[in-house]
Amino acid sequence: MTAKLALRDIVVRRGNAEILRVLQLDVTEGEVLAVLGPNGAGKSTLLQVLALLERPAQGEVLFDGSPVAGRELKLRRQMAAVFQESLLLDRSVAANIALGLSLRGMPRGQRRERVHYWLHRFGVDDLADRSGRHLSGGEAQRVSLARAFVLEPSIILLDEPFSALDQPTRESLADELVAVLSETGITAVFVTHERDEAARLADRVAVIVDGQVQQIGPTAEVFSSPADETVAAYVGVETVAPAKVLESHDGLVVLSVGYAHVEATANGFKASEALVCLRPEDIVLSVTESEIQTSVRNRLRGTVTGIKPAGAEVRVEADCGFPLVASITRRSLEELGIAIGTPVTASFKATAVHLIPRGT
Amino acid sequence: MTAKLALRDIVVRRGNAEILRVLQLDVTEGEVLAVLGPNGAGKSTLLQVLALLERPAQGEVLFDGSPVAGRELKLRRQMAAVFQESLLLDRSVAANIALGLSLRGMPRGQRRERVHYWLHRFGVDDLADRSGRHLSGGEAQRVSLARAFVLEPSIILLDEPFSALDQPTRESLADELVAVLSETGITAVFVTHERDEAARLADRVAVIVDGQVQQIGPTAEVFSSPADETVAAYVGVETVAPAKVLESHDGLVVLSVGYAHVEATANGFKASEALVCLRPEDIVLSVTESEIQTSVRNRLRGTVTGIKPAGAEVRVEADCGFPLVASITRRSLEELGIAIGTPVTASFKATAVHLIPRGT
Amino acid sequence: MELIWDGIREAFRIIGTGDREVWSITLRSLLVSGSATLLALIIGISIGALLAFRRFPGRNLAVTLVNTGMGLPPVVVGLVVAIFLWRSGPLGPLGLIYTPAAMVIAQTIIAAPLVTGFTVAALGSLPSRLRPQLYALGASRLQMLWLVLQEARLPLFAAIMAGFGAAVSEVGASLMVGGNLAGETRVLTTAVVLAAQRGEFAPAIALSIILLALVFLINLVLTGVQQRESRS
Amino acid sequence: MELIWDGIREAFRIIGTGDREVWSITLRSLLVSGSATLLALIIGISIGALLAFRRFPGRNLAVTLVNTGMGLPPVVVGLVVAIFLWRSGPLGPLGLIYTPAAMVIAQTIIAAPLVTGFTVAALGSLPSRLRPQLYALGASRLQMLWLVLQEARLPLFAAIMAGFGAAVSEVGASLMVGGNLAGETRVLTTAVVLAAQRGEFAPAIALSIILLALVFLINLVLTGVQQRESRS
Amino acid sequence: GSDETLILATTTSTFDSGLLDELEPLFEEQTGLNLKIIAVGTGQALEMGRRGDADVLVVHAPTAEEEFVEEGYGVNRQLVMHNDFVIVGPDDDPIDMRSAEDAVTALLGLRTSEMTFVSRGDDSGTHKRELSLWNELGFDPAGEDWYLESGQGMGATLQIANQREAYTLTDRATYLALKDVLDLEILFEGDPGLLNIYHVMQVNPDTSGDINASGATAFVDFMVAGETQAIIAEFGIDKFGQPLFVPDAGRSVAELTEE
Ligand SMILES: Nc1ncnc2c1ncn2[C@@H]1O[C@H](COP(=O)(O)OP(=O)(O)OP(=O)(O)O)[C@@H](O)[C@H]1O
Ligand SMILES: Nc1ncnc2c1ncn2[C@@H]1O[C@H](COP(=O)(O)OP(=O)(O)OP(=O)(O)O)[C@@H](O)[C@H]1O
Ligand SMILES: [Mg+2]
Ligand SMILES: [Mg+2]
Repeated sequence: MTAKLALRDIVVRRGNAEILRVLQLDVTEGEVLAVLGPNGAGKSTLLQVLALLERPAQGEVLFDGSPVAGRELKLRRQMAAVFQESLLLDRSVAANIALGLSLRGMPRGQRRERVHYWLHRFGVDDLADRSGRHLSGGEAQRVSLARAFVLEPSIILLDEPFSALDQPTRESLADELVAVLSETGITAVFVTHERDEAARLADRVAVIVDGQVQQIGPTAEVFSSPADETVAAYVGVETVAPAKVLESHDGLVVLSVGYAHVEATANGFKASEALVCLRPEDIVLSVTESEIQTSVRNRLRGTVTGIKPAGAEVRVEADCGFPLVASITRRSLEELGIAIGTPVTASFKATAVHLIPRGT
Repeated sequence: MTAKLALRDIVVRRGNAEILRVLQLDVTEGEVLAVLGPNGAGKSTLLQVLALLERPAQGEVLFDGSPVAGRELKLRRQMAAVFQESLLLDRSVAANIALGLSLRGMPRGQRRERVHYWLHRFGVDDLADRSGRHLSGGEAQRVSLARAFVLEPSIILLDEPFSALDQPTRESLADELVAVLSETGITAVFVTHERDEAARLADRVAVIVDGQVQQIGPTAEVFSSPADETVAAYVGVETVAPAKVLESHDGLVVLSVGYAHVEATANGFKASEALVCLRPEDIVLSVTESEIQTSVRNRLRGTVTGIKPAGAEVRVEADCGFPLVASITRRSLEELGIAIGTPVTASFKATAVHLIPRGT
Repeated sequence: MELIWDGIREAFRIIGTGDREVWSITLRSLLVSGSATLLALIIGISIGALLAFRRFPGRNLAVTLVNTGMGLPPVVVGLVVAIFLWRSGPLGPLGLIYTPAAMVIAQTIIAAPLVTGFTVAALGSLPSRLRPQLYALGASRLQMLWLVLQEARLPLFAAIMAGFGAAVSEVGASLMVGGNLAGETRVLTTAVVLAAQRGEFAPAIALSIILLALVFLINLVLTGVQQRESRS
Repeated sequence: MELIWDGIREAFRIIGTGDREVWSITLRSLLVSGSATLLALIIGISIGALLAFRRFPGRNLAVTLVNTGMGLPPVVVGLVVAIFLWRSGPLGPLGLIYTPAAMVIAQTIIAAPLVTGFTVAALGSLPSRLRPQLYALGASRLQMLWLVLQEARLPLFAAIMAGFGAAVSEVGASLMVGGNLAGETRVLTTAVVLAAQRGEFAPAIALSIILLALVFLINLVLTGVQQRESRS
Repeated sequence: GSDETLILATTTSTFDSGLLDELEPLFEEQTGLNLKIIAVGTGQALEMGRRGDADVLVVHAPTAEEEFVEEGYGVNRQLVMHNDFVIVGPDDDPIDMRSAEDAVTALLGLRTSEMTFVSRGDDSGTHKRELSLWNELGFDPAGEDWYLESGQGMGATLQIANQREAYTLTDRATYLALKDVLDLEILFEGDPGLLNIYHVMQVNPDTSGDINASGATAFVDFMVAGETQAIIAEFGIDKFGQPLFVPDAGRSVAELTEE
């Protein structure tokens, strides 16, 4: 399959400085790609290139497999991009949201309905008649998101879309986004500094450092085996594993992960596939099987495959049907006598399992 | 003690809309106050009033106990405020950072050293000669933070200061901030949407909803007993308890929390007092004592004091020497037969304990 | 001082009695300077947008030339345009000298640098990322221009008024290329000069007042339009 | 066309031979219009900042009046100023009529609305939160103004040039209140008019070229200053 | 000189000839006064006199001047010099004005042929003289299609006539000054009714307190002084090969018209 959007041998310069160099980047139709990386890495610049707004000094951008040169306007109208700053126009919020539609010549009557739908979806109904210039930071960000989503584009490019939102909104919007993206099959690329958001939303993650793509791959892969320390610093180290839902009842979901079964709290979860995420500090290791009753619902037997010191703690990698990482204190390591090859039981609560729904 | 900054009976209007009403708010000298709340709640407006930039339609602002009217400039020069947007001037980054100092008439030679120090501290040394207009979002935010900190003011007001920073920087800056604030005894008020940041940095937390202060109090108090559901939605529910360090060795810290002792990984922790934070999903409840060896270092006995359904999960409140909250599945609740009054053991790993150092 | 009062009284008398000649001179002023302003807007906004948005070698020089253009003395413009339009001049065969068209040309040259200057000022201080954001929402080049012009509508409004003001208030060029011919190319300013030369100060002031009232009225009308626009 | 070539040749001849009279007329133009521009800047920037930053009842009317002011015909300004300054006028005893001071007054009135208009345009499109942010960093009112003016330096630079351009290129008012007295109040524009009236077109064009060269030079110098400023 | 100033209001045509530029330093040297020559329209010059904004006038509109004196605004009016008006037009002279016997027949030819004629239409001395000629013909050309009113000074009016290949009435001095850039030829001259007579007069010091009466008297005296009159007689010869003005001090208007 040809990529929806692809970069070949791109170089972007500002003055004499080379700020972005991408040998190859393919964004597949329907996928969600998260871009992570330190400040000033070139993430926003990458997005500008993908949005056909910055013509690179060198290299080619391909849309559906063919070079974009000369048809930028037509192609741009199939996309929508939201910048890091919300650049709203000095007109009403409703007019701001309707902007892209009227640029595409949609008649006023038709616009109204769409605009209202998206006003509502981003929780800014009340602001419809207010000026785009007098909004709070978060309100402005919502409006600028609505302004892009209302276009129902086939590609959407978002630059730190949730940075100014309050946490509950951020979470519910992330949920919505997951729903919208999977409903519509929109191709999406978004820049974020929030690992959770990336893990939750993205099919693939690209980590950019110093103007270069340091690692790109499926979310689980990047998160669980970062290519190097720099990447690790930006994605964190977590256990992330693909899983299939086996059954789901009483608010509990049972999943098969690798050779193991894992129970998790459902919390409205409905998909048939998922990524299972576990924080290292949520996993308890024990060397003997216990029979007592606790609120721990998952007990997986396995073998220690690696031990890495990490500050005051130690990260223990174990294969328990799938690879997982637990962080324990040095003293526990000694007391339990854990070494590579030691058989261990990894326990974690169903509530500690974070599920990320996956596609169809 | 009179408050450093105080609001009395403040009302702020925009057009006909009342967007902020504060009966009383005292910011004590040397304290760090975090302001949380939904988008559009009036947090930024509150900060503007505290920064003496917005004259309220009604009410009084007190500085060191006396009304500010007429001496705004003098008082403003004892403060520094960083806005939500980084409004950098069209001059070099170094000149931007030196701005406040030159406004105060500091000679060029003296300025240079200070500017360089803060450039370095915010990791923007390399940008010193670049124009303030051509920075990435995160770079701009760092510069605008440096521009305020270089003033070494007695009060600092920060509006979502870390929203555009990458996560490692955010964390290291938060650490730095803790250090700077406790070193210098600066009074600080900051707006944030990140609960962790608030918990980590603030002595007190104010939650603003709909233009009104919904709850204000010591961080631990607000986080562990939110006044109502709205507040709870914004602060999250965690166990947050004040603790004293008893001993510290081998990368482990032992603390006394209420009547209990808790072990935590040190990770560079050095203070003598702390807030102990525990996520509900990190706490395992069991009804019988186990003797087996696991990597769990904390086992506290106590009694269940409350049970609250929360989505697919249940939040169980227990008094184990100090009040804590665990989230478990409904099925575990049934299987374990937990009810109010049930004696339980709460276990959690030392690595799961998040310590927030507290100053003297 | 008395003269000014006399002039004001005279102005009201003229307006009240609806003096046909004054009326036709006013209309001519409006038509000539209105056309010139329109042309100046087209030229000024195009060049202004170019200078505000594009970086190219020679841009600084171009800006300096525009600024210099704001100092073009009407008499000089008049003289040069006349030299071109005189029968002996390269454009003589067009027969434009001493016609309203010639005045439109001269006034356009006078007004265009001002409009350009205001356009550069207005568009230059918009946030630099606004344009890419508009493109990102699907704007074509022209739509982008239209949107940023609306965004900068207040200063652009000043550009229109400065252009019209410069055109309608100018006298040196109109005299030179228009000839101040009664019933053909006499406009308000040239009529004022004539009255002043005749020592008829009160009528001169009356005509000036009518001229200023015209400018003021157009301002009011455009302000009204602009505010209605921004509300919708 | 020939006339223009003759004029250009004449201009070079004059500049080459350093004609003392032309030199003194040029210097006078520079002094009179320079002073007027300075005064217009003080007035225009103050009023402009007020209009750009403050919301008060009657503000719209004030903006409309400023815009109308950009359409003040120099002849009218000249006439009204003359009426005040003539011996028979209220300010007659000051003895200012037919002096450079009178010309400075008239040119200031002509240039000030343009400077005001540009200032409003320049300051009005700065981000609205810039000013509070500057206050928050400890700026006094004056420091804030100074900083935002620097921030808007490009359009303000246009304001200076528009003001100077309007002042130096104007002729109607200078003739009226200055009297075009040789060696006293004759400036470049009035000299051009006189030459043109005397049918001496080549010298008229030569003087025009010198006038434009003056405006261009001042532009260049100010551009240089401004760019040096922005670098430091 | 001294800071005592004397304001002379004069018509543009007098001024544009350059004569006054030549006389100014002489006068200032002789009297120590600072002479300010304000070149304005005839109407404006007289109005400035009425309002006391000028001290002395040099104008060429005899009828209006007499009125001015009668109203009590002007005193010490003296004949200074004269030249004459001529009718100029395109060299091919389609209406054969060259053969006209007097000024009125010359204008009659214009009226019947409806050849374009450019009038100054600015109430200047020249314009007034032109109107009086039409008046003699018993015809009011105002509003005729072929009759253009330029509303401007002589120079501009000549230029318009030139561009339109039209006829116009001009004073000889201005015509000579502009001859090089014009395609117009003198087609009619020499009628005694076409004399262009310049007077100098003092503004009546009784009408306003600010008038520099002694200076004004000195200027009138200067203009009719023999030395000055000699300069006037010579003025223009170097440039045009003929004098532009004929000095007339001590003569009367009646004497002139009789010649
Ligand atoms: N005109 C310029 N000259 C030199 N470097 C520039 C210029 N403009 C931008 N840059 C640099 O390009 C780099 C990439 O910027 P970009 O905005 O893409 O970063 P980013 O990854 O989005 O960062 P952030 O997380 O802070 O938003 C930055 O280091 C920035 O300083
Ligand atoms: N001109 C105005 N007219 C009416 N309401 C206004 C105006 N300006 C601001 N507001 C409203 O005031 C409220 C408070 O704004 P403020 O910027 O203080 O919010 P905030 O708490 O900082 O939000 P955020 O988290 O999004 O930054 C918002 O709802 C905003 O829409
Ligand atoms: Mg960015
Ligand atoms: Mg805010």
